[in-house]
Amino acid sequence: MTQTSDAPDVLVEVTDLEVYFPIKSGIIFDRTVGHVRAVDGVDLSIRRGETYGLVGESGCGKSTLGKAILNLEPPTAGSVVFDGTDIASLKGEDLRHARKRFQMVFQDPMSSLDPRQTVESLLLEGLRAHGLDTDTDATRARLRELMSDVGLPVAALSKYPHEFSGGQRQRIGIARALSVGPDLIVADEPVSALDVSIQAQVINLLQDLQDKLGLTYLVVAHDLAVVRHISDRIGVMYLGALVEESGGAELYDVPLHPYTRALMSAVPVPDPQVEDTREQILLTGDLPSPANPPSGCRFHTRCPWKQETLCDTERPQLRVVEVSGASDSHRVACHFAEKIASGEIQRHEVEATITTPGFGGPDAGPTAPPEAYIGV
Amino acid sequence: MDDNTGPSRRPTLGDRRKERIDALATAGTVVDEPGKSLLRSAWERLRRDPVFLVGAAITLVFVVLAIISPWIAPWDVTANPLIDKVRPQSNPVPGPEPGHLLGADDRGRDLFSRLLVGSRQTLVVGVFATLLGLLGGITLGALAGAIGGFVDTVVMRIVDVMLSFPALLLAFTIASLAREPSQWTLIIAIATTQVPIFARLLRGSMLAQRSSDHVLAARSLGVRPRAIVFRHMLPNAMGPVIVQATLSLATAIIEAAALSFLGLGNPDQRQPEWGQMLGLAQRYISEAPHLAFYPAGCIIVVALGFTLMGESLREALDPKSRR
Amino acid sequence: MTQATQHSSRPGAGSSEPLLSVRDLRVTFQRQGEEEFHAVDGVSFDVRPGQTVGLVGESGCGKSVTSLAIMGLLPGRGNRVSGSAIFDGEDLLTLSPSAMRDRRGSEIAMIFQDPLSSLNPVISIGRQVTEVMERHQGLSRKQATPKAADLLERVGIPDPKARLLNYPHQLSGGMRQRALIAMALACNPRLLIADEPTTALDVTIQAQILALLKELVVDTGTALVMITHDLGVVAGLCDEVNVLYGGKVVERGGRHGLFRDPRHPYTVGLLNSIPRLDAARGDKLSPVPGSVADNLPWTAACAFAPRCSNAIDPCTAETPQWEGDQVVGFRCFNPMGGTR
Amino acid sequence: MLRFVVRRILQMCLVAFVLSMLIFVWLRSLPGGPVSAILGERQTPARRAALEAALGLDQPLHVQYLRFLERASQGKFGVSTKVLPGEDALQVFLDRLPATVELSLLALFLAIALGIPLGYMAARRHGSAVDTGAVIFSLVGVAVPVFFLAFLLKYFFAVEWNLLPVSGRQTTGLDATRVTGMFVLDGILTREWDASWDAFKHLILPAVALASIPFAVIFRITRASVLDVLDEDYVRTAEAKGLTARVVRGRHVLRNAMLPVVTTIGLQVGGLLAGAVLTESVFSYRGIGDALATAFREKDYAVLQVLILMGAVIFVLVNLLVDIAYALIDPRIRTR
Amino acid sequence: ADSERSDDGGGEGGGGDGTFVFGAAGAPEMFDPFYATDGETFRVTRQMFEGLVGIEPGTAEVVPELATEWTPNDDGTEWTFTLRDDVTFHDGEAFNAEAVCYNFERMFDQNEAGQTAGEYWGYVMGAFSNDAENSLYQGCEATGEFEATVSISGPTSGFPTMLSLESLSMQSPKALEEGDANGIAAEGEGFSFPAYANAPVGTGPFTFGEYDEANGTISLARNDDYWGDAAQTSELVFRVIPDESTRRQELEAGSINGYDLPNPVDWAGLEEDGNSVEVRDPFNILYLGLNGEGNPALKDLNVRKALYHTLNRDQLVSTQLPEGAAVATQFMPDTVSGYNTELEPYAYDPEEAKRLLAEAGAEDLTLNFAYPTEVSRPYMPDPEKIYEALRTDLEAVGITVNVKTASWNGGYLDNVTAGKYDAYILGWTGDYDSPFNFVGTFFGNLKENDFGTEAYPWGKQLADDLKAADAVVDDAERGAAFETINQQIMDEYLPGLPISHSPPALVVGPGVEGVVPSPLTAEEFDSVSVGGE
Ligand SMILES: Nc1ncnc2c1ncn2[C@@H]1O[C@H](COP(=O)(O)OP(=O)(O)OP(=O)(O)O)[C@@H](O)[C@H]1O
Ligand SMILES: Nc1ncnc2c1ncn2[C@@H]1O[C@H](COP(=O)(O)OP(=O)(O)OP(=O)(O)O)[C@@H](O)[C@H]1O
Ligand SMILES: [Mg+2]
Ligand SMILES: [Mg+2]
Repeated sequence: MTQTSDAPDVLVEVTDLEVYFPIKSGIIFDRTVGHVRAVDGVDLSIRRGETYGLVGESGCGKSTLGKAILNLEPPTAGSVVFDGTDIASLKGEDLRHARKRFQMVFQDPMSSLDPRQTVESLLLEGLRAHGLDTDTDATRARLRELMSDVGLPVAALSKYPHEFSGGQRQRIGIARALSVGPDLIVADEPVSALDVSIQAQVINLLQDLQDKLGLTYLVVAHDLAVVRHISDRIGVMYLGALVEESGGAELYDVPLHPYTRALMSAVPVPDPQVEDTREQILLTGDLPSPANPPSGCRFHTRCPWKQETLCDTERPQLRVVEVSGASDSHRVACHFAEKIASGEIQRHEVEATITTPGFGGPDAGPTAPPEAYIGV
Repeated sequence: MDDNTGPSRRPTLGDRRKERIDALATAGTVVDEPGKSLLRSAWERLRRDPVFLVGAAITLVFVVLAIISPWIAPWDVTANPLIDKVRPQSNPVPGPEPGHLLGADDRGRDLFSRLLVGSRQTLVVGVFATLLGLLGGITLGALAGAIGGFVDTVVMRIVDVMLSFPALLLAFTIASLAREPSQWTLIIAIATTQVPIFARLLRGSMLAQRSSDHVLAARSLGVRPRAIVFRHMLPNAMGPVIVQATLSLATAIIEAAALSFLGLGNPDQRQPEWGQMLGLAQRYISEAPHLAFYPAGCIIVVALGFTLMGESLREALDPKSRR
Repeated sequence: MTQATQHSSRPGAGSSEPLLSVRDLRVTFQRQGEEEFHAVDGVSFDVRPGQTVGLVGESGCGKSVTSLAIMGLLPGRGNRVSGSAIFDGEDLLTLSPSAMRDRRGSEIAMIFQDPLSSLNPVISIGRQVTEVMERHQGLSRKQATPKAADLLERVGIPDPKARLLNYPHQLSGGMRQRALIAMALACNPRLLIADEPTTALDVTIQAQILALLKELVVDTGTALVMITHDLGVVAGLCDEVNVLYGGKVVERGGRHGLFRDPRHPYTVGLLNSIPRLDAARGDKLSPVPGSVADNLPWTAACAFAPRCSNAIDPCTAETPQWEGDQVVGFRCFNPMGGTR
Repeated sequence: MLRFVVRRILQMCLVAFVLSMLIFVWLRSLPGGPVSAILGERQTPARRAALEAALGLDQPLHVQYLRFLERASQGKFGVSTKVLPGEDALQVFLDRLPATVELSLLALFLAIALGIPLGYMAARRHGSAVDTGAVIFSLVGVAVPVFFLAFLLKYFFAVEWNLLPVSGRQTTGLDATRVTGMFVLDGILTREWDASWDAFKHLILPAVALASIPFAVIFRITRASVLDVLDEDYVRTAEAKGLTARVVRGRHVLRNAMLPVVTTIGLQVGGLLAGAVLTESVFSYRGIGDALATAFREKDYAVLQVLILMGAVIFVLVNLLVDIAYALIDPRIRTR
Repeated sequence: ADSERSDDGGGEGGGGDGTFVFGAAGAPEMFDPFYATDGETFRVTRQMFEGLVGIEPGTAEVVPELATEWTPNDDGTEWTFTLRDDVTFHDGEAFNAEAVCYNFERMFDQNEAGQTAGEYWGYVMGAFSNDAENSLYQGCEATGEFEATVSISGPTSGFPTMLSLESLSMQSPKALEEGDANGIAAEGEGFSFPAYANAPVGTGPFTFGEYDEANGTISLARNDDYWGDAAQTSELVFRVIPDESTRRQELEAGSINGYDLPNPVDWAGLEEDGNSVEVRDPFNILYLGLNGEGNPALKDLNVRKALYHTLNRDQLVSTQLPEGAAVATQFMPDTVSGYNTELEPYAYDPEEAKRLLAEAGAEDLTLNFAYPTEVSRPYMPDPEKIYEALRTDLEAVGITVNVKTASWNGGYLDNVTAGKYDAYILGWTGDYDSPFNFVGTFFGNLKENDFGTEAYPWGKQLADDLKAADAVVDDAERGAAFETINQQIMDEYLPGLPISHSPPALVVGPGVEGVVPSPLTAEEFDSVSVGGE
C-alpha cells in the first residue's frame, strides 16, 4: 500500500460540489421544471500521489462528478480547489491553460479517439494547445517517450485508431492524457469496456505509470473489485452523494454503510468455495431517479437496516464514527452506522418498489424519418 | 507476484511468461485486421455491389457526356438546320432523317444534339445547387451544432419551417422571388431546398460529436474551441452529409427539371436543359410525345444513377447495415 | 459416458441422459468478398436436466454464436452450420423451421444480454408475456393474463398486475431483465439459454438476477446454459464450465475442479487477470498478454499459442486435440499443473 | 398529452401569424400583381394607378398589412380578384377544400396501400432483384413529371380504352345532390350511388398521378425502416419465443417499422398540397391546387394568402394528428 | 341522378334537344358583363345578352341587333336608336327605350369601385357620371317607346360600334334593380359584387342556368321566348378545362363537343379524327415594341428600319405561326376599316439592315429584348418561340441581344409600361371594328403609351392626327384618314415593328354544326346543333 505520510498533501479539495441538469419543458418556450441532481453535495479530497477510487451503481453520478472536478461539466455549486486554485470558477483561456495539470482517460477507447487523426496528431494536439511543441526534435523525443511509457511501438504513431485493438487504443488514450504532463488523471471507467485479460494489462499499466511519474488518480468505476485493486482510498457513491469513504482495505474489512455492505456482498468472486459460503445482502429494487431523489437518507428506500425514524426525514452527513477497526479517515453517511456495526440493529426484508427510469424530459416529438428522404 | 492472500491456489507461471509479457507489451504489434477502416471496408463492399456499379456507371457516363458533349454533338444546339421543314400544322417537329438521329424540335434544332448538350446544364445545375446547398447547410448546421444554445434553437426553428415546406414549393417561391429568372435563380432556389436537409443532418451529427468522448477528450486536453470544431467535430460529422449530397444530386436534377419545366429556369432557352425541353414538349404531347419522352427518360436515368450510387454508399457506410 | 468426475459434486445432476447434446458444432461465416470465418469451430458439450452449464470466454470467442446456432436464430444469409445439437432425441440443427418454432419458447427458451433492446418498445410487458403462452399453450389472451401476472410475481416484480400494462421503457433495467426471464419461463421450458443476462446490469441487480436464476434451476429442474465472460458469475452458479477460445472449447471441468486446478494456460491467465475483492491492493495482476487479434488459425496451430506463456514448439505447428472426456478435459500440448 | 396538443396548437398560431406576415410581404414584393392581371394589354400608367388606388395597393406595405389584420380579425380575409372575383378568399378556400380532401385522401390511400407492402417486401428481400426493381420503380414515380404521367394515364385509360373519364369531378349533366362537397361521400349520403360511382371514377386517375411521389417516399421510408427493425434485438427475442412468422412480422416488425412511416405520411401532406397544384390543373379538378395555380398566375393576393396560410395550418394540424396517432402507437411518447 | 353523356342529344335541327358542351380554358369571373374584363366571361354572357348593335357572324361588321337602326345627327353627337319591339328580357320584363336608358344610366352612374371595375365603359367612354364633362356618353333619352336617343360629347369612329361590346349589353332593369346591380364595393384587394352578378337577366337566346363552381361547369338553358330563331340545342354547357391537352383529350373521349384555341400543332390531328377546326380571321396584331428612351440608338429611324429589315417574318409566319397567319404591313389587320392595302411589308434584307446600321453608327447595337412567359395570346400562341426566331434574326446582323423575361402578370406588362425594356414583343386583339381601337390605343394617348412617342418630334402630331381622324363622322372619309396615318406610321415614324397577324381557331367535334368562327372570338352558340355520334 502506498499510503502517503501523516501530513496529507492535498492536491484536490472538493467542497459541496453540486451538478444539476435542468429538465426543460414548456408550452412555447422551454423553461426549467426541475433538475436531475446528478451530483448533490459532494465533499472529498484527493492527496497528491494517491489513487482515489469512486464506485457506485450506474447513474449515481460518478462520471458527472469526475467531469465536474475537471470542469468539463460546469458545476452548479461548490468549489474544486486544485493545488490552490479553484478550477470550478475558471473560464475561457485560464481554464484552458489550467487543463495542462489535470487530464482524463475515458471508458470507451474507440469513441474517445478521433478516428480521423493519426496517433501522432492526437498526441501532438495537446502539446500544441499548451505551446509545448516548440522544438521539433524535443517533440519527437517526447512522442517516443510517451509511446514507450504506454508500451506501444513508435511505428504506431503514424497509424489510425481503428488499426489498434481495444487495449492498445486505451493505451493511446492514456498516452494522450500523459502528453501534457498532468498531475492528476481522472479515469472514468478506464477498463470496463475491455476484456478481462486486457483489463488487467491496462490496470498494470496505470499502476506502473503512477509509480514512474508520481501521478494522482481519480478512478471512477462500477466494478468494486477493480477499484479495490488499484485505489488507496475509495469513495462509495449513491444517488449523487458519497455515502462512505475510507482506505481500500478498511472498506473491505469494515464496511459501515448498509449500501457498501450490500455492494460488497454482491460482487461475485471467481472462487466456488467463497461463492458457496458467501453471505449475500440482496438489495431490492433499483436506484431511484436522481430527478426525484427520496427524502432523508437517499438509500432508505432500499435499505435493509432502515429505521422508523430519521432515515426518511433527515439526510445523514459524512462523519467519522467510533467503530472498532475504523480509522479516523473512515467516514460514513449513515445515522445508525454504529448500531448496525454493533449488531444492535438487524437486517430486515424490504418491499421492492418500482423505479421508473428516466425523468420527464421535454416533450420529445416522434422520431423523424431518415433525413435522406426529406428532400424527395 | 504471489497470491498468498487469495483463498485458492493458483499455479504460478513459468519464466517464459514474463518474457512474453514484456515482449508483447513493448512490441505491441499493431494489428491490421480487426478494425479495418470503415471507408476501406465500405469500398470493398461497394466494389462488388452490382447496384453501386450500375449507379456509378450511369453517373460516370453522364458526367463524361456532360463534359465532352459540346464537342461530340453533331450539330450546334443553337442552330436551326431544319427550320424550313417546320410547319406548325403539318410538320410541327421534323422527324428523324440522315444527320438528325432523333429529328428536330419545333424550331428545327437538332434534337439529339440538344439532348446530348442538355446533360451539361443539368449537371451544372445539379452540382452547383448541391454545392451551394452544402455550403449553406454546413454553415447553418455547423453554427447550430458548434455553438448550440440559443443559436441552435433559432437556426433549427428556421430549418424546421423550411423543411416543412414541400421542397418544390419552396424552390418555386424562391425562384419566383427573383426579379429576373436566370440559371442562377434556379440553382439558388434548389440549393435553398437542400440547405435545411444538410443543416439538420450536420447539426445532428455535430451534436453527436459534441457529446462524444473524443471531443470531450480534446476539450480536456485544452485544445482551443475553434480547433475542436474544425479538426474534430466537422470532419467526423461530414460522413452522412457527403452521402446525402450524392442523393441530393438526384433530387436537385429532378427539381431543376421541374422548375425549368415551369419556366423558372434560364430565360435563354437556346441552351438546352432537359427540364426546359420537357416544358417545351408539353405543347406537342399529343402529336409528338417523343419530344417529352427523351428528356424525361434522361432525367429518370440520371437520377436513378445518383440514387443507386447514394443508396448503396449509404448502406455501405452504415455500420448497422453491415450484416 | 461416465458421469463421475474427480472434482465436482453436482447438485441437481440427477439424470444421466443429457437433455441437450451438442456435438462438433461449427458455424462458418462467409461474407461477400471476405474470407471464411469460423466463429464456432467444433464445439461439443452436454447439458443435463437441472444442471447449469457455463460457457465463458473473452469477447468474440463464439459464445453467442453457439447459442444462436442452437436456437436456430443465426441471421439468415452468409453462414453455414454443421455438427449436431441433439435435444430430446432430435437434432435441432436439422429440424424444419416450423418445428423449430414449436420448440422455441416452449421447450427451449433464451434470455438476451440487453434487456432494453430485447423487449419490443411498443408492446406492453403483459402482451409480450402472454403471446408466448397463446402461441405454445393454446391459451386465449384472457386465460393467459392471470398466468402472466403470476409469472411476473415469480420473477420478483412487485405489483405484477399493474406491471402487465407497463411498457418496457417504464421499467428499470433490472425489472426489464426479470420480465425477459418471465417470458422465457412462460411455458416452463426444459432448457434455458442465458446469453450474458447480467452484463448490462449493476452488481447489486446482477446479484438479484443470479439469485433468481439459481432459484429457478433448483425449483423447476430446468437446465441452464449460462453464457458469460465473468468467471465470478460462473463460480457462483455453474455446475460445469466450458472455457471457449477462438471458437473452440479449450477447457472443461466442474466448477470446483476448474477453479482449483485449471489446466489450460488460458484459463489460468483469465483467473490471474481478475482483480479480486478479497485480495490485497498493490499486487500486480498477471494478465494474458496480447489480445485475441494475435490468434493463429486452429487448423495449423493452437490459436492461443502467440499469447501463451507456456507455449512449446508443437503449439505453433499442430492443432491440439481434446484431452479428456465430455465431463472434464482440455485442449493443450503443455497444460499447467502437469498432474495428468 | 393534452399539454402537448395545446403546445402544438399555440405554436401553430404563432407560426400562422408569422407566416401570414411573410406571405403578405412576399406576395407584394413579387414583380407584377393583380393590376396587370386585370388590365392585360389595356394597361397604362393612369389606369394602373386608378386600379391600384381602388384596391388599396398604393398604400405603404405596413398600412396594407395593418388593414389586412384588421379585416382578418373580423373573419374577412380579402376578396378574390381572379379565381372567383367578389368572393371572400376564405370562402373560396372552403369551397375548394372538399375536392382536394377527397382527392388527397384517395391518393394517400393509394400511396400507403402500395408503398408499405412494397417497402416491406423490398426490405425482406434486401439486395434481391425484387428490391432493386422496386427501388427503380419508386424512383420513376419521383422523376416522371406529373404532366407526362397524367398525359399517359389520360391517354390510355380515358381516350384509348375509354375506361375512365378524362378530367373533371363529375360528368356534366349528372344531377347530383351536394351535401359536403366531397362528391363520392355526397353520393353515399344521399344514396345516389351512380353519382358516387361517377365521382369516384373521376377521382382515380388524378389520385394515381398525385400518389406517385408520396408512394415513392413512403415506399423508401418503409423499406429503410423495416431494414432497421429487422436488425433489432426484440425481433430476435420474438423469434426466440417461437412466435409464428405472421405474428413476428405483424406485431413486432411492422408495428415498429411503422413509426417513422407515420411521421413521413404526415410530412407528405405538404407534398400532396404542392402536388395538387399540377395534378388538379391537368385534370381540370377544381380543388385547392387548381385555385392556387390560378391565383398565382393571376396574382390573386387574397386567395393566395389564404390558401398558403390554410395549407400551412392544415399541414400543421395533420402533423398534430399524426403525432397523436404516433403517440397512440408508441407508448414511449404516450406514457410520458 | 342521371348520368347521361352530353353528346347524345339529338340533332333534329331548329329547337333540337341536344346539349352542346364547350371546353373553356378558364372560369368566368362573374355573369354581369358590365364588370367583366375577360374573354371567358364574355363567351358565356354573350349567349345570354345582346347589345343595341351586334356583329355579323363571321365578320367584324356591325349589324342591327336590339336596335334595328340608328342615325346620328349632323355632328355625330346624338344618336337615335330604333329598337325592336318584340323583345322581352328573360324575366319577362319588356325591352323598350326606357330599359335602354336605364341601362346607360346604370352604366354611367357608378360608385368609386364601379368606376374601376367597369373597365370597358371607362375604356370606351373615358369617364363616369362624377366626371361627366370628360365622358363620351352624355345622356340617354327615351324619345319613344321603342326609340332612344344617346348623346355623346363628340364624334368618334368607335360609336356606335362600341355598343357591340359585351360589357355594354342590355340587361333587365328590374333584375338590375332587385339585384342591386351597382352595389359593388372595394374590399381588401378586390371588389365584392352584388347578388346580380350571379343572376344575370338578358334578352339572348339562352338563359342562365347554374354555375356549378365545384365541378367547373356553367349551364345555360334555351330561351324559348327568344325573339329570333330559337337556339338549336336545349342546353349549353361550358366546362372549365384549363389544360390544353386535356381539352383535346376530352374532345377525343367525346365528353365535350368543342373547345377554344386548339393548339395549332393539333389542328391536323384533330381534323383527321373527324373534328372540324374552325379558323377565325385574324383580328389582332403582334408587334415588336421599341423604346427609344431606354436605348437612344433606337431613336434613329434608320436603326428602327434596319431592325425591321433583319426580321425574316415570312419564315416566322410559315414555321412558327398557325396556317392563316400573315405578315403584318401595319398596326392593324386587314379586316379593320382604315387598313391601308397599299402598304408593302418591309423586306427581309439583312444586307440592307447592316448598311442602315452602319450608316447610323449603330453596328454594335445591344438590345435588352424581352418576351413574356406563362402566357398565350391569340397573336402569340407561344411567345418564346416567336422571340427565339426574332432574336436569331437580330443576332444574324451582329446585334447583341440580352435576353430578358418575366411572366405576363409577374412584371412583364409592368416593365413594358415602365419602359424597362429596349425591345419587347406584345400585341393587341381588337375589341370591335374600329381603326382607333388599334392605332389609337397604341399612339393616341401621347403621355401614356408603350412606344414613348412623346419623345419623338412627330409624337404629338400623330396623336392629334389620330384624334382628328377618329372624329370624322363619315365612314369613307374616316377610313381614308386612317389609311394615310397608317402609311405615315410605317414609312415615317415606325415607332414599333408590326410583325404578324395570327388566326385563332376553335374546334368542334363530329356532328357539331353551325359554328361560325368570329374574328372577334365572339361566337354565338345558338346556331350550333349537335348531331349523333
Ligand atoms: N448531460 C446530461 N443531462 C441530463 N442529465 C444527465 C446528463 N449527464 C448525466 N445525466 C444524469 O445524471 C445522472 C448521473 O449520471 P452519470 O453519468 O454521472 O452516472 P454514472 O454514475 O457515471 O453512471 P454510469 O455508471 O452509467 O456511467 C444520471 O441520472 C444521468 O442520467
Ligand atoms: N452475423 C455474423 N456475421 C459474421 N461474423 C459474425 C456474425 N456474428 C458473429 N460473428 C463473429 O463471430 C465471432 C464470435 O461472435 P460471438 O458473438 O459469438 O462472440 P461472443 O463470444 O458472444 O462475444 P461477446 O462477449 O462480445 O458477446 C466474432 O468474431 C464475431 O465477429
Ligand atoms: Mg459513467
Ligand atoms: Mg455475445
